[in-house]
Amino acid sequence: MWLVRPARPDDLDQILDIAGAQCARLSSTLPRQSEALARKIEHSLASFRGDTLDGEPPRFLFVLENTDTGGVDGTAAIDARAGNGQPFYNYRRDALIHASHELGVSRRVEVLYPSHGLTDHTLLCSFSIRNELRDTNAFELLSRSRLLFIAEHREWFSSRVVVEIQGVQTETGNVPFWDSLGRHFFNMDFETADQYSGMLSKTFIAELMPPNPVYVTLLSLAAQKALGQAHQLTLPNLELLKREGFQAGSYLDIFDAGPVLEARTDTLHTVVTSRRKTLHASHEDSGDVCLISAGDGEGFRCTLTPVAESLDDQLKVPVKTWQILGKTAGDPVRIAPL
Amino acid sequence: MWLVRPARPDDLDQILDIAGAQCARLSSTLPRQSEALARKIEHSLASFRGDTLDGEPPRFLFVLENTDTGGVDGTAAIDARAGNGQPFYNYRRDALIHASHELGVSRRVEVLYPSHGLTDHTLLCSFSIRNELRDTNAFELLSRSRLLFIAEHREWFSSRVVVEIQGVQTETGNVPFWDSLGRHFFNMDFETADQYSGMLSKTFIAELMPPNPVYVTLLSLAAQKALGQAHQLTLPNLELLKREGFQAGSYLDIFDAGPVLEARTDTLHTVVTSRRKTLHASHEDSGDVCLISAGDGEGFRCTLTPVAESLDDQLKVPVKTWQILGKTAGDPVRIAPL
Amino acid sequence: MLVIRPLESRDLDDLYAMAQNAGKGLTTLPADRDLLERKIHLARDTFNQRCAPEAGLYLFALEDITTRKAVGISGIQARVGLDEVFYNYRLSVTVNASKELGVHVRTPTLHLSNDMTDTSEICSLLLSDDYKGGGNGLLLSRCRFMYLDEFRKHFSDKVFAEMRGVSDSNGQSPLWDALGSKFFDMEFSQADVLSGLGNKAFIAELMPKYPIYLPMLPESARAVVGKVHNNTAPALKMLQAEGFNFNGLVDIFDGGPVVEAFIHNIRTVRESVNRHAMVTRKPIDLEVPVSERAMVSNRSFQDFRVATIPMNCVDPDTVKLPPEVAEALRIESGDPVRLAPLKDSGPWAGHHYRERNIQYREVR
Amino acid sequence: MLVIRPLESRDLDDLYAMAQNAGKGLTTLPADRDLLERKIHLARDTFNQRCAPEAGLYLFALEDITTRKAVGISGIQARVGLDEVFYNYRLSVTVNASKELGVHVRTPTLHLSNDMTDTSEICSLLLSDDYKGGGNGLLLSRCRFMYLDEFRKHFSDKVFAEMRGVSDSNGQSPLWDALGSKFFDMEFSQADVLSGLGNKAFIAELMPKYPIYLPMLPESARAVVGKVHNNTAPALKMLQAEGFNFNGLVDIFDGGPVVEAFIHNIRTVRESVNRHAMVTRKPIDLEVPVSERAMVSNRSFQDFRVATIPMNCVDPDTVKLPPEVAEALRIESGDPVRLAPLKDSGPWAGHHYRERNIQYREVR
Repeated sequence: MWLVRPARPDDLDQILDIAGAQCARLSSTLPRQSEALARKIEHSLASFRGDTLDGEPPRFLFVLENTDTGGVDGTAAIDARAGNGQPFYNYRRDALIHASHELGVSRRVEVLYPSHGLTDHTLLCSFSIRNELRDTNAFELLSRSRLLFIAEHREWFSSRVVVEIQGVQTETGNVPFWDSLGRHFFNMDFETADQYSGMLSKTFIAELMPPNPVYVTLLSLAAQKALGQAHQLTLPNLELLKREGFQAGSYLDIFDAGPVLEARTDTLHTVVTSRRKTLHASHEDSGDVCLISAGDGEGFRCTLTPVAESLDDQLKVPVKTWQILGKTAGDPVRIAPL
Repeated sequence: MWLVRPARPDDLDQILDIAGAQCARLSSTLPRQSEALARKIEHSLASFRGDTLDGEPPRFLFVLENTDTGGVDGTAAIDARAGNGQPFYNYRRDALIHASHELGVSRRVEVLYPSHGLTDHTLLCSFSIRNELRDTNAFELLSRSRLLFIAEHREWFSSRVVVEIQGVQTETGNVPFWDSLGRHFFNMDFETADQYSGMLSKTFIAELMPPNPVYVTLLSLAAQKALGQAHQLTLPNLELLKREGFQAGSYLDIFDAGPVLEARTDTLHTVVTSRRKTLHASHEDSGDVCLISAGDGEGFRCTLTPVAESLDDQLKVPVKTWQILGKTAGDPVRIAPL
Repeated sequence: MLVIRPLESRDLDDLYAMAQNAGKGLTTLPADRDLLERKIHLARDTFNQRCAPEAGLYLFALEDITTRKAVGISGIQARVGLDEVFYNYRLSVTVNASKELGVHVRTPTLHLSNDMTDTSEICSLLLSDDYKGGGNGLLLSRCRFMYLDEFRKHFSDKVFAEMRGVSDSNGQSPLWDALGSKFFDMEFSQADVLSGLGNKAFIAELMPKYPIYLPMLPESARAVVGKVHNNTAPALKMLQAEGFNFNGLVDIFDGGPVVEAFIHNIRTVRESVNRHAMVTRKPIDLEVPVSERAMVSNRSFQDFRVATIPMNCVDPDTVKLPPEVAEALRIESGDPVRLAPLKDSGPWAGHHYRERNIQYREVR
Repeated sequence: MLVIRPLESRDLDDLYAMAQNAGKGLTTLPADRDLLERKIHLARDTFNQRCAPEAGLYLFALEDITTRKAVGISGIQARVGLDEVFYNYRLSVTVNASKELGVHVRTPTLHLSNDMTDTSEICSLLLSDDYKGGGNGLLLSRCRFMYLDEFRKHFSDKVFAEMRGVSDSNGQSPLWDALGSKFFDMEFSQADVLSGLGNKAFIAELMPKYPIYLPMLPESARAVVGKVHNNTAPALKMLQAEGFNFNGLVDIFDGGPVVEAFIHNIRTVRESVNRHAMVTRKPIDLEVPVSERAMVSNRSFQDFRVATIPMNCVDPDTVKLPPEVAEALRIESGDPVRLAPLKDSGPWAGHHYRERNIQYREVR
């Protein structure tokens, strides 16, 4: 069975294995270096306990565990405050209208403004899953388990949640937006910049990013076309997030111009439709499959379960679900339909 | 009784009279010169007929008539497209975060960006009413009649509606935001700039406005305090608009930094709650007072009426309401609660 | 014999013919009769002091005394940007560096600038094809520096010239194609003409206000920023020899460079000397090589005139002038004149001019 | 007798004492022993060619030969902004005009600029109080121009100096109070020190990136943009006499001006001449007034030395040197030396120096 739980120090090698197999963008939030990752796991566990490490805002790292094998097959994270106490960089896409009354000329001029407008919003990040699981319920479990966690620990998070979606990359690994803009200023390839972004303080972005707004019309055509476009690979996740109520606004990733999805925390589908219930036993192993979570902080567990009956505040699920959650009859759980 | 209807050429003198008695900000959309006003009325009538004049987007000018005296006691307008084919200027208030990781310093730096982001949204404007009517139903009638008009002619308008609210002005007539910023660049007093804004093409704004973003921290303290603050006099209107679902976003007026309210057209309270009904007679002159409108384009009329009964699509109102609307039994009308 | 004198109303036809032959690329003197007439009027008002000297347009004609025709023109705009806004791009550098990453990147950047506002511009140089060569171009250009020096109080301390930028044989400008055309819905030539006509509101309305990072433009456009048109290269060389330097500003349309100099540093100014005229009946051969000629001017604001004479006419305190030159300059024996070498040829070799008369005219 | 020579390791104590006495306001030479030691090392590496000449820091000491103590220091940074980003504000003008309304407004505007990147800077001038006067300051400053001229290929064509801006007796800077303090959460002195230590990442992080419109700042701040501290006024005057001009850039913290000159235009460079040394036993009175003295230098990169001698020692082809000067310069009879007047005193009056030796050193 599939279980989502806080990452532990002994997951480190398996997480590195998954991170290494993923495409570039993951690295901006999930380091591929074992030391950095160990520190991240440590910080995450402190966050789950409600502590903070070095005064940094909480960051939560989850793993998807196959309870049959004990193997880790995916990761997902929440940064309680985007930027983690530093500025969170985006471009904000806006338009000016250059018009001459006398000449009867009017032109819409699109501009990318450097922006920190999403700083301190809650950020969903570091989503990775083994390829063979992409079309399974495990995928939805891993992604949405974070929203159940947010619903259960609402006070730890901001009123808005954002997600950066990976932008367009060609089959040869080129990122048109990066090649047209960032490369000139950072003097490195996309992947390097992206990795630095995951490892270092964001000082290097303040130091290297072009300090003024950028005119879209001066970007290469490929870069212009890539603005706000999601990478093909992210479409399943994008669909899932849109069903949750996320929408693309005017913010773009500064490296690849991928869209940044935004939602109000309190109107997220999972937050609105999930319910607290009391755990009871079902002797059948059938019923609609739902997401179920239980446990506070570092005891948080989330899995998929058939629901035999759900009346008032009582929820009947198989006992093996109890075991996975580490809970027993009468314990509170949170349930949401798939 | 009170009637809102399209402005006619013979209203000109009375409109000038009202415009003259109002505080400065009105002038930016309602000219105080008789020629300019005559042209505006002409353009408005063409717009009500569904025609356009000189290829300009539609602009609708309404008056509040006292049917007992025939006198005009207020004006209100809708510009179908803010900017009327030219850029619509605002400041967009945003913040950058200037942070130094090494020094452990972090500072939120507010910036005003010149923006045309609201261009082509629908704009409610030119609202003026005789002072003695400020606390009456006529006030609400005049303001909301525009929303009934929008509900009835939805296809003429954009998906979003905006309203500029007059900003802070001291008792001596000084505008702190203007004095701290605009005055340096336009080299004229606030009222002059405001009047030019109503009379001339907006070329002078493109020519004279500071071309780069402005740091809030460099404004005078009085100007900083005035950002997004509404003038005391506008509070009743502000309240009414908020009840309709308007909210202040990040846009400010470029002259006085008054707030710009925004709403989705389709979620405006009046648009959502108003209903089309068929006119029937009531022999009583009692019942809840409602807004009622009828007529297409230049035949549009809106008034207040007691509603005796409203079942399904039938609406029973006194016959004198029929007369004011110029309608008869069986005609379609639109009704909205006060 | 050729003489420099203020432009006059009767020069309109000659001027129009020259402008027509010059073709495109001379935005300050388009072949537009009305416009040229207005310019002549303005120049007349300037010399006749019917307008403030600081607001004046000083246009000089090169006249062939024998035919009485104007065969060249050159000018000084006392101040630019007084009515209209005067735009340039400043070619600047943005440096981004991260010690942590060992990255150091310099990005050439164009910033919109009005920094030439209120500065004197030398402009409108045009020489009839028949008269090219023989130092006539030098005379037409350099006579202005003598005037600037003589009436320095009417001009700014610094003077500049806008050099025509690179365009191909069809008049297409690589910088315009890559940058201007993305913001202005018109052809380069149209924008250039509109701008030349002094109609610059459209620039304020349509021009990008934020800096342009050059690496985002194609190589063809980057390559021409600050470069002059081939036809203009000799003019640039001449100005550089006078001490003009690229000041970092370029034309907003074609990227041509702006060169500037402090008046007191201009070579013609530094090397000019005062003498008293001595009209002589002794025959003087005026037809000496360019390198042996000096410009000689009267000192009149209203009727400034410049001719050339052999350098060896210059004596320690006086200068010998043949009667026809004195007449062309409208002077008599004893009148003060000013002299400067026509061509830069290193230290003055072998002339009286040299020995005792080097002046330091540094002004602080 | 005083002589200019490269700074040496043994000068650390003298240098530290001078830096301590100088107090605040000298950010390139703070009284920080470690930092000064690093600077001396860098200078030694530069003169000994252990680093690229273009990356070098050329620091010179003024030594009192009798006491062997360093009593002054001055320097040249071959290039700024190579590792760190070098920031200035450019004082520019934004013009907004509407013909329709007859409005024309000029707004002085500060644009963040890195335009001095890769340019040579003269810096770090410091003279012991006991030695002020007598032309020692001139020697300490101007010896650098002789070096720049001699080894021009290692330096940029243009050289600049940052002048200390206005601050009150408590070290408070009006520009900082009105502008910098709104963006940097620290005291002026702290920012100044951080910047002097070469730690400039914080500037990239905290500095406002958009232009600053000066009319939005209080009068007290506007008044000091481009102005120098009273104590620095004499240094500014000296540089202006050398031909340095304000180049439109100011310090980002205190608004002090940047002045610059092309090396070939610097007066010391223009007026310098080459001679062969002729050591003479005839007594020469070295104690002549400043205005009658010339700087004389050897031509060594590694061991550049400059002393002063009376101008009348300069003959048409040679220069007479007393043995102690030759020794101080480490030269012998017949060695080439370079000469330039110590003080600007208009055309050289009454000396051999003058008659045949004015050189035009214009470089294009």
